[in-house]
Amino acid sequence: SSGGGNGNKSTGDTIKIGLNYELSGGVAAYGQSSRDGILMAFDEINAKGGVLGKKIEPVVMDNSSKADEATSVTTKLVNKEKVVAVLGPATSGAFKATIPAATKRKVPAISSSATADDVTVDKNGVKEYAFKTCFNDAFQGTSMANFASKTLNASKAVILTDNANDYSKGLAKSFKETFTANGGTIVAEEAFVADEKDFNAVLTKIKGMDFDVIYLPAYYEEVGLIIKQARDLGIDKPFLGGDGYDSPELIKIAGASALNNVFFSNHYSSQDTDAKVVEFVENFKAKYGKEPDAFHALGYDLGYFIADAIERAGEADSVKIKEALEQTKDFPAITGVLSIDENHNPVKSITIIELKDGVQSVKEKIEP
Amino acid sequence: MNNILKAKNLKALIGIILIYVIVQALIMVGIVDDYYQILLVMICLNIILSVSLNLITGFTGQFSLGHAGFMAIGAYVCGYITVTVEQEFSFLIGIFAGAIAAALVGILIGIPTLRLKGDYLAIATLGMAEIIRIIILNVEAVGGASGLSIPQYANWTWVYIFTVATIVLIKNFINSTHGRACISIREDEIASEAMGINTTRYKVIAFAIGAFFAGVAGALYSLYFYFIKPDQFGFMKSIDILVIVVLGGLGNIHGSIIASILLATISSYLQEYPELKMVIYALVLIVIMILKNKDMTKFKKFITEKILRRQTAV
Amino acid sequence: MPLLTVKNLTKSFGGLTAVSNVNMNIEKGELVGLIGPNGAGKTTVFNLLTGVYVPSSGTIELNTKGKPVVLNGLKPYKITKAGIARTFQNIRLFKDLTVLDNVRIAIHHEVKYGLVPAFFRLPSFGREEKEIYEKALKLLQIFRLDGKKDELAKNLPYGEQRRLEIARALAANPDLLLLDEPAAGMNPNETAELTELIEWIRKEFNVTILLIEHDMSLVMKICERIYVLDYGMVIANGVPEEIKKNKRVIEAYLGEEILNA
Amino acid sequence: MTQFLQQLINGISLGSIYALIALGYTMVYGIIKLINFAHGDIYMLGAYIGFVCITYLGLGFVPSLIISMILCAVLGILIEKLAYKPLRNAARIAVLITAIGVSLFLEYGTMAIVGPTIRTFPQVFPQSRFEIIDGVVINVTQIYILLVTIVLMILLQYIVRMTRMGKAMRAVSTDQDAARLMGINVDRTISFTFAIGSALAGAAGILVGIYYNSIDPLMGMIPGIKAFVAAVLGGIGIIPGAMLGGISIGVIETFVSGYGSSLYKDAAAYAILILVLIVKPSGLLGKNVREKV
Amino acid sequence: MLEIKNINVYYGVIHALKNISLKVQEGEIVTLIGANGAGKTSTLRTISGLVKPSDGSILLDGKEISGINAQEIVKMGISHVPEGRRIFPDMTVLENLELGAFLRRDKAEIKKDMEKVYERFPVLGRRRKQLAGTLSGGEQQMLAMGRALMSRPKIMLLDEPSMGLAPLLVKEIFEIIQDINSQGTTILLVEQNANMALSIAHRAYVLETGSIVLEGPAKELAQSEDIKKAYLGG
Ligand SMILES: Nc1ncnc2c1ncn2[C@@H]1O[C@H](COP(=O)(O)OP(=O)(O)OP(=O)(O)O)[C@@H](O)[C@H]1O
Ligand SMILES: Nc1ncnc2c1ncn2[C@@H]1O[C@H](COP(=O)(O)OP(=O)(O)OP(=O)(O)O)[C@@H](O)[C@H]1O
Ligand SMILES: [Mg+2]
Ligand SMILES: [Mg+2]
Repeated sequence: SSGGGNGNKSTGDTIKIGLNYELSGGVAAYGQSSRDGILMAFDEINAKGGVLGKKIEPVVMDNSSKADEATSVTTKLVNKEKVVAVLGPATSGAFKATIPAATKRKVPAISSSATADDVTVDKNGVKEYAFKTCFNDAFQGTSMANFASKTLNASKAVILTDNANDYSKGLAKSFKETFTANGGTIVAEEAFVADEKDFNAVLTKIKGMDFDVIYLPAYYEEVGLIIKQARDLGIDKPFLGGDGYDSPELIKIAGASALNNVFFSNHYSSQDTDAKVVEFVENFKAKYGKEPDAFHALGYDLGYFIADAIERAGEADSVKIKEALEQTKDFPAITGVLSIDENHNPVKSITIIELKDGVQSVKEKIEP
Repeated sequence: MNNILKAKNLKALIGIILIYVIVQALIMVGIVDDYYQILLVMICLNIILSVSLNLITGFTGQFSLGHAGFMAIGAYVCGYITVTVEQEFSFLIGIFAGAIAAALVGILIGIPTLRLKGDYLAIATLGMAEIIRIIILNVEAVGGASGLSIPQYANWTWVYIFTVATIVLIKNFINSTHGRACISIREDEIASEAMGINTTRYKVIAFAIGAFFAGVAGALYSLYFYFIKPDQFGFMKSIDILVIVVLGGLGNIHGSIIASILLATISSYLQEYPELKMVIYALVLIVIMILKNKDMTKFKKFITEKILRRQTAV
Repeated sequence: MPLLTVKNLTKSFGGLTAVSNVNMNIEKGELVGLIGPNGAGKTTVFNLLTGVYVPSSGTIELNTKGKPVVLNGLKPYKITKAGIARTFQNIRLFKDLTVLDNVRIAIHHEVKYGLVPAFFRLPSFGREEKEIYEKALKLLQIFRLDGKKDELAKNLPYGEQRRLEIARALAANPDLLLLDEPAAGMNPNETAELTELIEWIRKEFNVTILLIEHDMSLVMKICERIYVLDYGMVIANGVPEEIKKNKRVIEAYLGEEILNA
Repeated sequence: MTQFLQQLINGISLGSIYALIALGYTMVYGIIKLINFAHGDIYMLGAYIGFVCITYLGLGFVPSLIISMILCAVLGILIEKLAYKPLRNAARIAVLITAIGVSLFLEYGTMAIVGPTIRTFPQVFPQSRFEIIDGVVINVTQIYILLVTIVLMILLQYIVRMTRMGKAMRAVSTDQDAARLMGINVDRTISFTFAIGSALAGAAGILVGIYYNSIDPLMGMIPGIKAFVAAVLGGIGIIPGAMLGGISIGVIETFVSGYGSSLYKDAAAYAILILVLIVKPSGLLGKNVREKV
Repeated sequence: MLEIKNINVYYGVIHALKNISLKVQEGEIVTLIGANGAGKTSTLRTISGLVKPSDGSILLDGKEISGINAQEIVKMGISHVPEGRRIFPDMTVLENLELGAFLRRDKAEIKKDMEKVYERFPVLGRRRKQLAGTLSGGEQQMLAMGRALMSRPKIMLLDEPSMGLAPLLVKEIFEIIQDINSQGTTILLVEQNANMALSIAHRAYVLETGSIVLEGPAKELAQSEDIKKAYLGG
């Protein structure tokens, strides 16, 4: 075989797609959820006859939640397994670390959850073979800041971020910019580190401040504990957040009574009555015995998304697939209709969801 | 004595060049592709890390759980310099700056903490590495939690050169009077001091040299994997290095090299068994540790009984 | 001026005063014994002399080149450089190192080449290493250990380990050699051999020796002078004949007069 | 002032959790000088066993606690027999690496069975909280945890100091061969130590599971390290030291978060640990023994 | 009472005991002498179960005890005062003695025996509450012997009890050994101080590099020219 090259082609009777996910290590939960969603989509597609008349053959590998292993896995997938596309990793850092390896081999790399603004573009412009199907951090942060100032009439906000998490920090940054541009003030910026369970110290500190809302962009594991502990301490102000809140576990951790006055931005609502969403939730429950969370849903969409691109490319050729990906228009995902822009980011609408006694309802829908 | 040394050196030199030439040839014909190159680089970095930790823990007897901290300093100082200076070969300056920064921090932290013994030193070094990581996490100039991207300057050749240099330099050190001074501290600190050895000084020296090469490894890591993030240098990374050192044998440089190769190979095979990867890895680790301890005496007895007895029979 | 002058040396551990107001002079070239009951503070005196413990009060002066150096408060390695070397009551060899390396380590403080020549094997490294090697080998030959230079110290028989410990101490080039119970665990025959060895060392190396020992056959035979400690205090000091007859010493330590040791 | 008191309560309750885990850590260390890295993972398994008992078997708190403690004790003995005993005479660092192996095995073995995502613990205690004085609240579970920790500490101290088994444990900890010569069954004593240590971890797991009501297979890693740090801070091997160290770390972290920046709370805890060790190299309650030469 | 038949002991590659056989009769003091590294300590450690012989047998009152665990052997009436004393330094004198009686449950009798130990070693009586590690060498040796007596042994194995002791104490220790023996405890004594050992023993064995080279009544051996030359410094 020749190194570098002109992309990979699947010539056999299957189409190989690589999955490079965090299946062990610190963020295995995100990686495994994404993988489960993708594999469910592939199963459905294969059951319906596959793509271009060929079955999809997923090649799943673990990167141990380490960026260097992620690089190594993608390199292995594109060079040894000759996959025509690599899905994942789930987190921005690891995903970024794989892009040069995929690009060198001219194979597209797509993540459904690497939200950092700069994963697909850097100062040299757009990265040719990198795509993502989730919101930019900036979009969520800005939307929520506007929601806070305009809908909730908040003027003073406290920001509480997960300091070890670039997603959390990314959202917080854009929230702060927009919120202050809207005339609001940030009373305090506090932080914690993921994997903690006790947030009483920082919440006690916040309790003593004068503010209207708390912006808490983080994942449901911590969010559940924080909201619960905050309500226990007697903080009843609104909590605002992002798509990391979307999980059936949130209500179990925080308890329904704590989940009032909570708003978050999301791709869709899992309580949506849209037939496609309902069908997905039901199929998922049947297959895995639990309710899907955001990573499952985004992964599931990613599975269909890549299949769609291959179909449109007309050939399982990685370069052509990349071209097809760039052309994506109004792809009907369950997490919202999306198109790919010139920066290889998705253009899709954002939904603001309110929790009342833990039950979701759509508060606002914002078009891009 | 000198002649023997020279003959040995010559052989080693030929070996070093031969390995390089063979790998280079395999790269040219495409047998060693990008993936194997990454594997080779990982092995080399692990060799640098484990050999340098071996100097601290294996030879000098100072139980350190903070090697990843020094690696982080090397990686970040080098990464930052490479990104900001942006000139040809600025990365070489970066490597040395990173290594020296790591060594300086090693000295700074080593002087007060090296009075501690055994597990207490281990926990202090662990704390030190965590402090380093937390500080980096909060420095926005190097990207904080979202990490730092660096142009890929290092290639397999560079990494190989530095690996060989590390092994040769550390071996030379160990086989000098300074190295023997370090080893004597491991053997019996009180006796060592009574024999006229400034034990504090040598502990700090060993710590500084170990940190220096950990810094080199960190720098190369940043230059090869072009993306660094604080959580890559956490506590588990220190543990991973320690595992290699103990597996290969405390105070055994060849052991560290072999263990680096072995573990990298095992974990590359295991990438394909995502669900059970760590379970298998853990089991392999436990079993190797037990066998390593157990079979040695049996093995020795076997040799005396079967082989030595045969000798007497002849 | 004596080689070693100890004035009012005291050491307490919490409530216990292990060494109390000890005064001691040792002339150059002497072979002096330090005896006393178990727990009298003999080893503690050695530990104070070698810097393992810091004295609670008192002074220790070593006078090697006509100018006395105050040793209290100095780190052990500095004291070794100043000219005192020792062996330990419980053998403390570098067990997992070779016999040769044990001795080479003790020569360390004479080595001049720095870290850079070590890393890059510069000529000074080769030259000095050769000197160290030759010096170590010579010492081992003297102690009849050269045949075992590549064996690990822990694999030597006990008697040879004791000898190696003395050889190692001598490698540090001391003016004053401290031996802590060199004959412990030896049978009378081995002890007799050791007695000769010690006398011979003194002549051959021109060192002053202070030794702790419970074996009176050895002490009375070779010591020119003896200090007796009890409860940390010097209760007697004199030539063997005087000590043997001293009532307090007999009561506290010897048990009965030793007439013909 | 209100805030200060509230933070103090927060600190003590967080610290009592560290202390609870540190007790088992320190006890095992005290006897066989092994940093049992797997301790945090037994704590995790304790939580999962409690979860199964309460959620799937519908048992109450007390029976679940007992089952969890017993199963953890058995597991502790098993781990010791299979993984540590063959290394009785090996270098301590080799046993440490094995302990790390065991820790990874438990973490990822559990993950392979239950998956990596968190599970939520059902509420067993009424979620009541008191307002001690105006604006200062305390949770019932917090009180439970603190009480349980204190009781267990006293109990452990009693076992080790006063009972026959405790004497055997102390003898084994100083000199195994000499202990054998006294007629002490060293293997059984070590098993007993592991059983108690692991049962404590099991208790901690279920209590903390209830308190924070979310559990996952990697939940033992950070508290495991923190508890280890706490044990060392207090003087490893010393039972009241584990308590003191645990509470100290909890209070330090809380006050650094509450009055400084929470970003540096772990760094501050480690920095204080290092400072304490520099002044007192064997921890707050540790005896500074210099080797007798 | 105690009989060892053809035992071999290896430490890894070292063949420490080569086909050793010896016998101790009830009521005797038997001493085992030999140079450093001859295997004296190894012999005692093998009897008390700390080291497993690779073959051969050890009989106590006709019962096979080789291969039995050390703690079981204590129960059968053998108690071992190890080389270097091996007292528990962080425990008090009292706790050390209590551990000596670890296997016994008869509280009242234990108390009596403890008083007896204090009678025999008055220093220990005065220092009940002192940490054993802070005792002087001689006191530690007495504690080790007192501790061994607490298990009411039929036979006591003593490993170099006079090592490192002041001359006064050496005499005292040997007197105590004779005394213990005269009260009915059989003794197997290992000593470097061969003069003293032979003077109190009934019979003696001489060990050389792992093999027994001589045996006989102690008085006779003490007179033997070979022995004098090799071990008695004469
Ligand atoms: N580090 C220490 N801490 C507490 N006490 C100590 C220490 N070192 C020595 N001692 C005490 O000081 C006293 C003197 O001890 P030392 O070891 O000097 O006695 P010695 O004369 O050498 O006895 P021996 O002949 O038995 O070796 C003893 O009571 C001993 O317990
Ligand atoms: N644990 C061990 N490992 C390896 N070799 C050992 C061990 N214990 C003893 N030996 C070796 O076995 C041989 C016999 O040793 P042993 O201790 O029984 O001798 P000894 O007669 O008691 O000597 P000493 O008079 O020095 O106490 C020696 O060569 C010794 O080095
Ligand atoms: Mg002494
Ligand atoms: Mg012996």
